Amino acid sequence: MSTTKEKLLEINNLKQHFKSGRKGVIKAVDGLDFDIYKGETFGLVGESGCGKSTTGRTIIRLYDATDGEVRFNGEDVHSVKNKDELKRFNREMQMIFQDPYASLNPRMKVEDIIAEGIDVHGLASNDQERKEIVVDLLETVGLNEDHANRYPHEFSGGQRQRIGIARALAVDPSFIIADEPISALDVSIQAQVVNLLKKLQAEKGLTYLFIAHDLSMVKYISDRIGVMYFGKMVELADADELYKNPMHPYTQSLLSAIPLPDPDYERNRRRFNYDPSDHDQSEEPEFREVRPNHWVLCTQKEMEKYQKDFPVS
Amino acid sequence: MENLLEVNNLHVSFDTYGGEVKAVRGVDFSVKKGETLAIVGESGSGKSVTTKALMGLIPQPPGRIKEGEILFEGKDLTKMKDKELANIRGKDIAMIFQDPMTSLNPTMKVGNQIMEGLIKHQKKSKSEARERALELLKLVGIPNPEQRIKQYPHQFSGGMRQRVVIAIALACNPKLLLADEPTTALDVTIQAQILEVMKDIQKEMDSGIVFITHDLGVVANVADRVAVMYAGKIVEIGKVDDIFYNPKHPYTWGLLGSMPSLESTEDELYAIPGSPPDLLNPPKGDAFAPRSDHAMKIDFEQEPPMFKVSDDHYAATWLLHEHAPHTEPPKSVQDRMKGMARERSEGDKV
Amino acid sequence: MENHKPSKDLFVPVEREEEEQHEIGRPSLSFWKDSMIRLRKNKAAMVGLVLLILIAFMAIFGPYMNEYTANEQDLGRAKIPAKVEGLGWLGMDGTLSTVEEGETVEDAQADALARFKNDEENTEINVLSDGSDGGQARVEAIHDPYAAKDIENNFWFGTDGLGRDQWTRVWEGTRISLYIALLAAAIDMVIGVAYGGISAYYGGRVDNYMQRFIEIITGIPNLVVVVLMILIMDPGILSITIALVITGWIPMARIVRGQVLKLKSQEFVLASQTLGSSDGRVIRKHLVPNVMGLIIINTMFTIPSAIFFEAFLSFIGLGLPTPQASLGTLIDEGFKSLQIYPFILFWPALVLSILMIGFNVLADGLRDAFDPKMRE
Amino acid sequence: SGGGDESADDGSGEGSEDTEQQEGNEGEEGTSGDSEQVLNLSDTADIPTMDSSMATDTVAFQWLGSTKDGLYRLDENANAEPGIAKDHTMSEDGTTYTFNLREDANWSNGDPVTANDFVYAWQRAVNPDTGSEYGPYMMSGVIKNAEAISTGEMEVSELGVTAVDDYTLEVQLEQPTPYFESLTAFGTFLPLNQSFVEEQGDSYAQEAESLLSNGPFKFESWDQGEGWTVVKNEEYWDAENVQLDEINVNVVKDTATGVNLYNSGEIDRTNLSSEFVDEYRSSEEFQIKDEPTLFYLKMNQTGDILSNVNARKAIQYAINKQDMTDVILNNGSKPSTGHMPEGFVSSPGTDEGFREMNGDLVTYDLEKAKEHWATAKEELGMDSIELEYLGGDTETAKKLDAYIKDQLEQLEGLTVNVSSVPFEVRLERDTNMNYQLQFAGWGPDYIDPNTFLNMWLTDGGNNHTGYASEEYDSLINEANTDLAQEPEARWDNFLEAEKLLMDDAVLAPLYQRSLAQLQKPYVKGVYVNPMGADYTYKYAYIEGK
Amino acid sequence: MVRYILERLVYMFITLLLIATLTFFLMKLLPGTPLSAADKLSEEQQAIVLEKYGLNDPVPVQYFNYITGLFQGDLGLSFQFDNREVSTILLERMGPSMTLGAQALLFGTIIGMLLGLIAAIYHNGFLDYGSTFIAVVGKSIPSFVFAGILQFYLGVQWGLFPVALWEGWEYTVLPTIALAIFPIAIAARYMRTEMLEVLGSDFITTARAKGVNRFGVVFKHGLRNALIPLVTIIGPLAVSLMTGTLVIENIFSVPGIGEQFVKSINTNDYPIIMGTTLFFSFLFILIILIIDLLYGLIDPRIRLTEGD
Ligand SMILES: Nc1ncnc2c1ncn2[C@@H]1O[C@H](COP(=O)(O)OP(=O)(O)OP(=O)(O)O)[C@@H](O)[C@H]1O
Ligand SMILES: Nc1ncnc2c1ncn2[C@@H]1O[C@H](COP(=O)(O)OP(=O)(O)OP(=O)(O)O)[C@@H](O)[C@H]1O
Ligand SMILES: [Mg+2]
Ligand SMILES: [Mg+2]
Repeated sequence: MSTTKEKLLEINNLKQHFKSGRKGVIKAVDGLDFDIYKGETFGLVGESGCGKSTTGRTIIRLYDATDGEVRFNGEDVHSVKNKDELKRFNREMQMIFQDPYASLNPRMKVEDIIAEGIDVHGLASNDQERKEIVVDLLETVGLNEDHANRYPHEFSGGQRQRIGIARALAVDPSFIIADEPISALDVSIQAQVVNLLKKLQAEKGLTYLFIAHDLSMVKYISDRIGVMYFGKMVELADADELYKNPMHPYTQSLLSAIPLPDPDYERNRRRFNYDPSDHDQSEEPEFREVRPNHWVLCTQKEMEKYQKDFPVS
Repeated sequence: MENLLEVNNLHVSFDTYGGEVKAVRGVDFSVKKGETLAIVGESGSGKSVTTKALMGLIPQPPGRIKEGEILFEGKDLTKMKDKELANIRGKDIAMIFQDPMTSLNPTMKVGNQIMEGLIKHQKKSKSEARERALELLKLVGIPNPEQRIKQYPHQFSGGMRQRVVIAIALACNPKLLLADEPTTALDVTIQAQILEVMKDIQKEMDSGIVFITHDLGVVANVADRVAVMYAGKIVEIGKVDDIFYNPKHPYTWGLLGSMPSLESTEDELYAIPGSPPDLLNPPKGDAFAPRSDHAMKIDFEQEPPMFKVSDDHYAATWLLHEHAPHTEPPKSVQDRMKGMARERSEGDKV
Repeated sequence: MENHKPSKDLFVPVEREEEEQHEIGRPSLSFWKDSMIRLRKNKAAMVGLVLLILIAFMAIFGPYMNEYTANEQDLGRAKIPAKVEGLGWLGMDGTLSTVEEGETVEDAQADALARFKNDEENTEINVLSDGSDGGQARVEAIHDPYAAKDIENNFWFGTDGLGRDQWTRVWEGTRISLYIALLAAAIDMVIGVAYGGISAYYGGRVDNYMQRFIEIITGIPNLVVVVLMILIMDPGILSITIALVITGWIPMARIVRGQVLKLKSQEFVLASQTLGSSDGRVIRKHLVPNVMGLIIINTMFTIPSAIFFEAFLSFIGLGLPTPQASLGTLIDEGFKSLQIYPFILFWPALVLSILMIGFNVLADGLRDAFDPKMRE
Repeated sequence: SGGGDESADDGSGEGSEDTEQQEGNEGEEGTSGDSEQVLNLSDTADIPTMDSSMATDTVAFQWLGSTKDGLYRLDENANAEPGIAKDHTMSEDGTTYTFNLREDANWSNGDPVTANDFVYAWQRAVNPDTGSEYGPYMMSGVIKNAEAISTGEMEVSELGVTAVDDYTLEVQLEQPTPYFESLTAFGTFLPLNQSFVEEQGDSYAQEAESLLSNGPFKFESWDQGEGWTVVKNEEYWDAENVQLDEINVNVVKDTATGVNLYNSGEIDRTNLSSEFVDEYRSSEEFQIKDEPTLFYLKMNQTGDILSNVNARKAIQYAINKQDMTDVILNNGSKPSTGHMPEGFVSSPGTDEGFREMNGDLVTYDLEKAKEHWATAKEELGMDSIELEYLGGDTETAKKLDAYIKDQLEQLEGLTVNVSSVPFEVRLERDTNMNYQLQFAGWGPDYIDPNTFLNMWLTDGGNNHTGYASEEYDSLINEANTDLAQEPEARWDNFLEAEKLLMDDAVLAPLYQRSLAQLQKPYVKGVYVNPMGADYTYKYAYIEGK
Repeated sequence: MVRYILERLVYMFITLLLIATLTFFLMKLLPGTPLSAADKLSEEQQAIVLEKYGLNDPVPVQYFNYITGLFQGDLGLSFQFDNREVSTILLERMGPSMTLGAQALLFGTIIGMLLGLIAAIYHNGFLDYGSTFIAVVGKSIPSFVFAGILQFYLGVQWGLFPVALWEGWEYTVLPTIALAIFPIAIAARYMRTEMLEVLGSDFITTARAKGVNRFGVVFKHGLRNALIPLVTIIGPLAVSLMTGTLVIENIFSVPGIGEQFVKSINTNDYPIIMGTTLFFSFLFILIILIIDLLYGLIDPRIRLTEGD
């Protein structure tokens, strides 16, 4: 968690704008700057629609960035044109999709869905081996061999999500963008999956960009967490730090809304609402390091206030 | 209070080339007016199928309701004709679907999709329906509703689509709301907002809600009662406090134990070992037994009946049988329960 | 609830087995094999398949089943109807009949006889109405050309205008038409699907140019090209094949393009792309199977079009050289005498209809079989 | 063959009956009763143009003939009867004709028809700037200087036609042309009203309004593709003999449609394809229209096989033409046995028919065919022979092709490969002589044996068989020059020429076409012409509808 | 959008030019001359006539003249209809063909879609098979047979409609039905296939959960989503219907363009071939453009401009 760590991914001023209607432009991602270090889990949270998925997709080149660059191991992902290079990237970088149904081909059997990466990259020498890998993966994600022969529509939402995870794991990537990989799962499976992700991380030194809504899970799994709001990163800090000292009012609002599995507590919870207009409008906010490794999108004045409120102990 | 909904011995199966998938295998529960029943459980345990069955929306073929009755305000929905059902759907019973990406018509403007039910059931004029749709969009926290109402679903993010789905369901102020993981795709702030909206509507209309979710935090927030499903059956059902503070079924223990708390720092989360049974060939006896730390011989031979714990608290586990050895929940669960109790008292102090 | 009390000794804890045994629910099959299994369970589709096999069988062996050859002419026995021993009740009794009206019975009789070239010996006349009710006299004449022409062997499907055996000609024609059908289907599947798939998948400029190319191909009159082909090629199977190849695939290409445009932004396609799938793979594995239903349906439209296109080619001189025939040309020919010798049209039309119904029912079955969601 | 088949006799019998009937009716002129004098007809094609200089096809000639009178008209027996010309005189040498025109003939706009109208029309037809095809074709070699003018070597004004005065027309011919009278009835020789044509300019004859008529009928409407209506021309010099008020013509291309329209009473006459003949043979309305059109196999003598006369003769004899006309054509067509149609021309002396005089030159005789074939094979030193057969492009032709192939293949070792190609392709192959056997047909352009026989001259415009016989050439040339003024000797030359043509086996005659038709019994007085306009409606009337 | 359309129009222009060029040169390869009495004329005579029409010029010169003519809106003069303006002929002949085509298209697609919808709703039921049967038969009976039967029974035997000819609206009934059988078959099959696919989607379940009845589900939710393939196929179909068919026009004696076109090719009437080709192509390209725009309207997810 120190800055000396090796950067796996550098994102500089990433922008992704969509055209909408005749003239409108949706600035889904509007100038993101952050790095992800090798072997860490970077949690990304934020309001739904704030551009988390878009960020993930742009990183993995599903969209061509409007502006900015994404450097993976020092190479600009978006400038790679060579086919083999691309294929290498694809093995290195994988994505678990948010929508468990739409991301599975309804005409393919689970086995073939999971084995797709294996086939593409020639990771199995024969059918037997392929089948074994698939079964392994299925079990890894809490399904069993029987499921290999079914079609996606025969599965429940959670089961489908696990298929998606197995598919991403199949190519043995070093960096995985997990777009809400667990929100459709039941808690026990969530635990399994998170354990799995962590185990894989420990074993293979995987790096994750973990997009999620479930803040307790995010906190549990992430080393550092970025909070997005309307296409911009508003706060970025180590997980513990963020939860202990949330500075940006949106972060505070987010944390105050986490539901806890405790009926009594829930009955008495109080939420803190965020109103963007409360900000000091006089100045363009900038992303500033308010405390060591704790960045907040704020104006100079706000920064001073935060520094006062959260003194370095 | 009278039961708004009563489900008795519901069995739903799917005929596939592999054989009959027994997705729901005898489910009983009831929902009263103004009450929220949360259903939690294994994914694939039949939660969605159950709620779809309530609406008569099981695709036929391959699915079919094999057995059982669904009484809504005393009338058996399984015996109703599609036409009658269509008049109830969306008006008296509404449903929020699990998958926001595919549950919206990709070629219809979002606004029209919301207005449709209003025009049909409440006989509203187009402009009235539009007003109401805007209101609903605002209610579920979609900024710029005037602009968004004219857009197509693919222009919305997942979470926004989910909110649209919710808005559709809430449109006609249903008496019974079936919410299948309505907030899964939402961030916590919006989720909280939505939950509040649902509660408000519930209060206003005295509606019953069946709320499916994996998020025990949400359960704790919304539920009056909780049903825990496993492999097509309800294995435990009770008041929300019973389930959280006095769970009896080992599967419930497993669930509660798997939740990380904000404080937890252990290297590994607790997870129920093994994988869920294949509903093509559901195991004999207690379906959970192979994964349970507390399985007994009988679990592999006979299906456990619903044992009564208290007036509203039942659990289907042989552990509650008089002959069974006394078993305590695993320590993590106990800790949790204790932790909660402590937190609660601290919270009280604040 | 539970009535009988379980015995107490069952309440002993057992150790959880780490590895549960998996029964293999069903054999591991590929999507295609799986589809075939589903197809086999579809009765209608199987009926269609059986019809097709039957027709294929007849196309191969039918011509050898009697002593006539396809081109053996005998004007003396032209245009006689089908006769099969024992199937007389089906109308296959080898007779022709006509109903004539006249002022008097005699008039009508004379007309009726004249219709069969006054062959009184082999014509049986029944008076239907003698005109005494104030209307016209009506007379039915039944003529037995087999007797008239001393034909001993029966023609199972009758003969055509040149006295050729229709049975042999129809089955030989079926061969050609089956070939055309398969060829057209293959062209559709290979060129059409690939073209449409590539065009839509790559989109943008590629799509733009590929579509303009289609427009040009469609714009140039087919007939001009075909007439030009006549100059450089001898008529026959090869020229038919080429003519079909030139334009046969265009509707399919457009259909596939439309569908792929819709599918290509779906998440499962994106997912495959992130796995590094080559474009070919994405098209083959993800896009094509999801367009399969339409591909099949469209192919079913291509087939009859192709069969009649061949007839048209024959007509303008690029098809099969006379006297070879296909179902299309047989129908073309038979149609001209529809009103008076309907049987010449009937047999090839019947075979073609069965062929079409077979293809279509099978296609529907295939469509369903390729859609895993469809289950009986 | 001597004994004809029943049906063929039937056909011709009925045909001739019809003619008699019509003749009988002629006497009752004017007794049209109270029937509406409207004739409803169909034609298989549009009128491509009503410009008589440009017309090339039968439909155009039909309606030019009905709306215009030339110098002469054809009467019901295909003899010339006065049209605009009252009479004419011919110079001694037979090269100058002086026509006296009637003075009561007017154009439908009231202008008088004058000699200048002919001069203008004929000059226009040969003028290369006009782009006429039939002008040069019909006039070259006939009218003085026509050929040279048409090739641009001479001024148009040099054409051998002059208006002596308004009502006297003098025509100079290249050489005596015995059939010139009948030629003047042909569409290309019809007059044109110069001022009207020039006034209309490019749009002349493009629609009903841009047409003038000087004949029995005039155009009232003309819709491209749909049909046209002509009505009685009150300005016509012989209007009192015209009884029909109106003729409606619809374009109907499909035979079955024609039959259906006929049956539902929309049209009064329709042609039948052979398939329909069986059905309607017994009908009283059934009739057969004989035509002087011949069909035959052309044999290209420049090839290595068909250069052998025995091979060609074998082909001449190998085809059973009687069966072919009876069963396949089934419409009254008759086997042809030479190269002159039956009932087309008759001897100037005895009035005996050409065909009758020359007899059946080539009949079906398989034995003879086989003999010739055997000799041919020996001479050629070949055992198996393949011939390419260029088929016709009509529907019937296809069936005939199959039949002819089968018949020819009775000759041992012969394989015939049929290729049926579109008209233009066939034409091109014919011109380039890129064929071996070819199905071909020819109809007359004027009433004279010459129209059938002069095409086989060495290098004749339509020869394309490689046939070159000095003897034949001299027979024909002599007939057209030295003997032009001696009808009987000339006639003998033609008889001789036909025999030679058959002897040299230049072609294998197949059949003379007839047309099977249905015509409503109330249609009377329609005459059939062997050339030019197919029918004459001038004297037609409706009775007893 | 506007930009896109403009861009497409530019392409249309280029495509048409290419088609004109290609057709022009291909046509020049056609055997024979446009002369109708070529077999009666000697070669010099032919040459003189051809000279008059500029057909003896080198092909590139002819091409240049033609194209420059085109730019001035001059399609030339017909050969078979001497001196008649090609544009006049096209205009006259196009009317009936387009009337019939449009009627058949409208009638055919509506009936066909209904059949397809019924088949999809009652999947594998009696009605499904029935409608499939109609579609199959409609497709496998050649149109000339169908037209002949229609004419004989509805026209001659029962006298319900005029047998043939072109003299008023009632004359369009039979040819319209005969032409419509193909669009009926096509629309029915595509509708059924696509609708079955769509009816299995989640959003249909959502709609049903709203209480939308069967009818509403199919028409309001299913239809638009099932329309893409149909629209795709209808486009070229519309062109082929509206540009006339030889067979139907012949059988019903309709003064349409289809028959004329075939005849022009057979008689080498170059100006008409060119004019008709260009008109057909123009119609085709225009319809494709409309369809591409329709795609976007029908399915908002389809964006053609994307990435280009
Ligand atoms: N159309 C179908 N065909 C076959 N099996 C099906 C079908 N639909 C659902 N099932 C099966 O029914 C079972 C119950 O599914 P259901 O969707 O109700 O699960 P769930 O409890 O909602 O899970 P989740 O929380 O993951 O959404 C699953 O095992 C699934 O495989
Ligand atoms: N293809 C697209 N075209 C136009 N707008 C888009 C597109 N994809 C996303 N957007 C817009 O971009 C914004 C960000 O979307 P994104 O899916 O990244 O949100 P998200 O943070 O992942 O939300 P959620 O948590 O709900 O999934 C939204 O406003 C969405 O409407
Ligand atoms: Mg997202
Ligand atoms: Mg579910």
